[in-house]
Amino acid sequence: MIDIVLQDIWSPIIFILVGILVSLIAYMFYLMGNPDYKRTKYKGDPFISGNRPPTDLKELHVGGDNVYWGFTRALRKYLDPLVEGHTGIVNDYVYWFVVTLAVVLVFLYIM
Amino acid sequence: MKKIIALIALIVISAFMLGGVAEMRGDDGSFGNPVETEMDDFFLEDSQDHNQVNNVVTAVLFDYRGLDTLGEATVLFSAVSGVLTVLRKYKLSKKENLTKLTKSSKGGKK
Amino acid sequence: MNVDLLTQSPVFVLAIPLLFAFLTPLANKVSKELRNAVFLIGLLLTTLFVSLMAYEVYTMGSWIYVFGAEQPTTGLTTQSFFRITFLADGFSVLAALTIIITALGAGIYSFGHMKESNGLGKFYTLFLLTLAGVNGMVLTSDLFNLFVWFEVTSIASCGLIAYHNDRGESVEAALKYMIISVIAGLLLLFSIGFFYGEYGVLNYFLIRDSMTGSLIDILAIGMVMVILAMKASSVPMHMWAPDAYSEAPEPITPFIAITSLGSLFVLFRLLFFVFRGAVETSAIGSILIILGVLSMFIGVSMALKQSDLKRLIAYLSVSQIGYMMMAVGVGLATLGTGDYGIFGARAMEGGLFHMINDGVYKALLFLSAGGIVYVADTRDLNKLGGLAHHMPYTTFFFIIGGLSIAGIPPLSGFSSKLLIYKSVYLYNPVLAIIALVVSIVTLALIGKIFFNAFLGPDQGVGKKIPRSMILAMSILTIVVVLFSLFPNYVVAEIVVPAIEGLGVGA
Amino acid sequence: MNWFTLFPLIMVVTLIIMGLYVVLFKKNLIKIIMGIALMQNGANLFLVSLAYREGYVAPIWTSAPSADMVLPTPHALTLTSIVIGVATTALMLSFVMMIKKHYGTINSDEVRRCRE
Amino acid sequence: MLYYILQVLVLIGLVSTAVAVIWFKDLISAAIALGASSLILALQFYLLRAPDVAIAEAAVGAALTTAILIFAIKSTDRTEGYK
Amino acid sequence: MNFKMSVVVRTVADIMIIPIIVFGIYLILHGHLTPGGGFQGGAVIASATALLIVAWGTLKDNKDDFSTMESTGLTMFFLLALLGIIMGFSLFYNSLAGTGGIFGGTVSGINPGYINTGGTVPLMNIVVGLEVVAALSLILYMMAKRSDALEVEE
Repeated sequence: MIDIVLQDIWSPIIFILVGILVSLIAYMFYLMGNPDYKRTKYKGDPFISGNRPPTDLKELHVGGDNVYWGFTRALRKYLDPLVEGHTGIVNDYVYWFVVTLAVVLVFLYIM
Repeated sequence: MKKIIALIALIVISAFMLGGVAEMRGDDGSFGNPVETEMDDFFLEDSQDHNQVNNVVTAVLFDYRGLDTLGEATVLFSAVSGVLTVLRKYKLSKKENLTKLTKSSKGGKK
Repeated sequence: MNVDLLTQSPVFVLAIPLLFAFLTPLANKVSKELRNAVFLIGLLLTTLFVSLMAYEVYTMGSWIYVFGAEQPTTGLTTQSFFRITFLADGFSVLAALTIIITALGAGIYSFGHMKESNGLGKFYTLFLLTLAGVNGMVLTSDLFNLFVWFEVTSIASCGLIAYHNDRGESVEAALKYMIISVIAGLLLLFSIGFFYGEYGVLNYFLIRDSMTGSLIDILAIGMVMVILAMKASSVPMHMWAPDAYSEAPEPITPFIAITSLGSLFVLFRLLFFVFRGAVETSAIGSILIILGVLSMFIGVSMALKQSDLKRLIAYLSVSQIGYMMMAVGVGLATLGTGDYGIFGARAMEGGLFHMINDGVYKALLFLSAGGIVYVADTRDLNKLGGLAHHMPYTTFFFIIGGLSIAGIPPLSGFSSKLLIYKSVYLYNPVLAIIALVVSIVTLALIGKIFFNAFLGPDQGVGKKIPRSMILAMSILTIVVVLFSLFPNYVVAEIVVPAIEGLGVGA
Repeated sequence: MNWFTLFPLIMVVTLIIMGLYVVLFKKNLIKIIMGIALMQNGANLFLVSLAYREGYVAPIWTSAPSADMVLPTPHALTLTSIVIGVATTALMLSFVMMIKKHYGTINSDEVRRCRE
Repeated sequence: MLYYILQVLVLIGLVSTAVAVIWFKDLISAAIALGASSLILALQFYLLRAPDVAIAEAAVGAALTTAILIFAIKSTDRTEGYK
Repeated sequence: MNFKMSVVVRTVADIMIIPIIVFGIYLILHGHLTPGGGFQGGAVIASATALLIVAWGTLKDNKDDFSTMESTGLTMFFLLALLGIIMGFSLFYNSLAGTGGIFGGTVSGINPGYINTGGTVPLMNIVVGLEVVAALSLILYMMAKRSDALEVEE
């Protein structure tokens, strides 16, 4: 019914089967090692080099502007002109359209 | 700078268009002298045989290119629906501040 | 009265949404329930006729439908092509399937999402009109008819974008989109005038047979290409897309994306089917590749800077458009050379398979983002957080859609992207590396949305997600999972006939 | 090539370029829509010019002297495009009215809350 | 030939009204000029043997478009108003 | 447009719309014989609406009637097109032409123009005329109404 021979693109069925197999093996290892693990009853605050952890949970969440902050900061020479280019003025939209039209026409004429 | 590039682009496009209209319909034909008229001659002859209509433009509109006319009526219908949608009564809602775009850039030059 | 529904099915794919759009305002005067029923019946009937058309095409082969003729499909002469014709082949079916799956999802979704708004009669009317317009665009094989449906699509989708007329931004986005698409439509009309003046005909088949490659052809082909690339939101003409996608009502956003995909379908149809003989295909192919690479790269770079949820996904969708343009551009550039048999055909398969994948998983992504907006009432990623506590189903749907757009195995995005990488690498390794990098950044951005919106401390929400929204997203998820599990089947049964429909073979 | 006989088509190109100029350089939204209307006029004139055959009559059989008629198809196309033109103009103008209500201005430099 | 020169004159009138549309800072005047331009265009359609199109253009372009333009201008600003 | 014109203008407008509407109906009904048709006639009749709105300030609230008229016209246009399929041909096939009965007369060559010809074409002219009148009047009405009442409605 289902052709699971590796043919044209790739076979997700085999991928999933292998994935299930690997997780079964991993679970087996887990079951073998689990009795040896010693549990303690102590559950304390996380220790972060002497600072008290924040009590308000909302401060723990990183906002959208801060994710990948360093990455965008490092690329600012490339990103800032790009953002500046998106002016939001309708004349500019038409401007890019007309310029692309002219360039494509010249390109097609030369070729 | 932008203005200069835009003007150059306009000039390029107009040059292409002028070249196009100059070359239209080969060298012998120009304005008022179409060469390829097979389709329209067929319409002119067939409109009376097939549709029993004297006005050939109406025959083309409603029979040979009837789907275009349906589309055109649909355009008008959608424009009316759009106008009714945009100009309908509305309440000022809290949605005005849905994003930070609203408060960070309140128009004007950057 | 003997109506052969199978042969007539392409007409009804266009006509059923039109008829029900005309009936919706009348039904709205009677009662709300009748209006909703009319809308739903219209959608389901359209789905039925799309499946009938697909069945007929896949079992009996393609055919041409002539409007206003005594015999719609048989006895074709040159005079038949003076009329408007529809072309029902594998490519039309691929396009129609992509459109109708998304439309079904968006339509069912809007029952739950929009139930508190007023003016819903017009909303459903415009929805069906947009559906009819896109279907007409991809099915027609007549240039002026293409212009008409192009305008129907533009006007109806602009009306939908401006639906929240209490927000200035919606109207602004609609006006910008409207202005640029009306200008594009006028230039399209102008190039149609050139074709008509040169050859005296309007049908694809007759134009294809008489094209010579003169200056007029170059001018008109260039104009049509740029216009349709603009509609498909290719960089550098993409700027309307984030505005329109982010400001449209949430159920409509995938639909605006589908109009983009539809115009991309039309562009490929025209380039392969009509314009191929007239100009150097390698030149057009390289233009497509350049536009595609620009779209991929600039789209994803702009997405890095966004903190607005829907705007971010909009830029991601701009970059996805780039994949298809690049892949099909590679196929076009190698057309006629020996390379086509080696990897050009694979690139085409990848590009077209990516189109149907993209339509579906992008719809899923936009709809789950709409669920976030519905529940949290904000789109700002700085304010969102902890939604996984409240909406486990939406979280799951978002993960499926997000991993698919990022090309993570075993989801459907991976299958098509793998085809694209493999074939494009043989054409030019740099292109494949760029595509890979863009895919990695896409994954990072999906991770950003997931982290910001779903993880983190619970911030509390007011509303629960209605069941119809869950249903719509489940339908799309099932489609994505099916495409993921059987990519070889989909490529062999849907995509390869589409490539044959374009007249280039596998 | 006789440029004098091409004069009508050159005027068509002039109209289209004038419309594009308005859209590119004018900042008033209503003026931009007027520019689009000029482009529509140009496109309509182009189509009807394509239909013209010198010395022929209108394509209507009633009381026509003979069967020498100009081409009918572009007339039908132009009718369609005229109606499409008025529909788009009306929709765009209603958008502009709404924008005036929300933003207090119709200068395109200031109507840019959606950007970046 | 005389017929052709008549067309040329009408076309010159068309383009000059179009220039007026661009030139006028007063939007009502520009709208009226646009209406005049449409009317001249209808005349040119008539000269090009397209009476159907001429009627449509006269009714739509000269009457309806001008009317909705003036309605819109009344609800916004009357002058073009930018530096 | 919250102002009325003077009595003279209003009276002249009231009188003028009659010939305008008659002319529009003539254009619609003779669309298959003489220059004109559904779109032209509809636009001419809608310009009468524009005249009324300019003269009287605004109209009564006829929005629903216009909307019904528009939808009905379009649906009937579609059903007329569907007649081709129902009779066993394809969409937009002119199945009434030359069959006798209403609009079923035949013409050939140069003729004075008989109104009883054309098959579905005159019927389509009429329904399209209905739709265009309603649609354009609705646009004019909405824009005129909103052009003065631009305050925000809570």
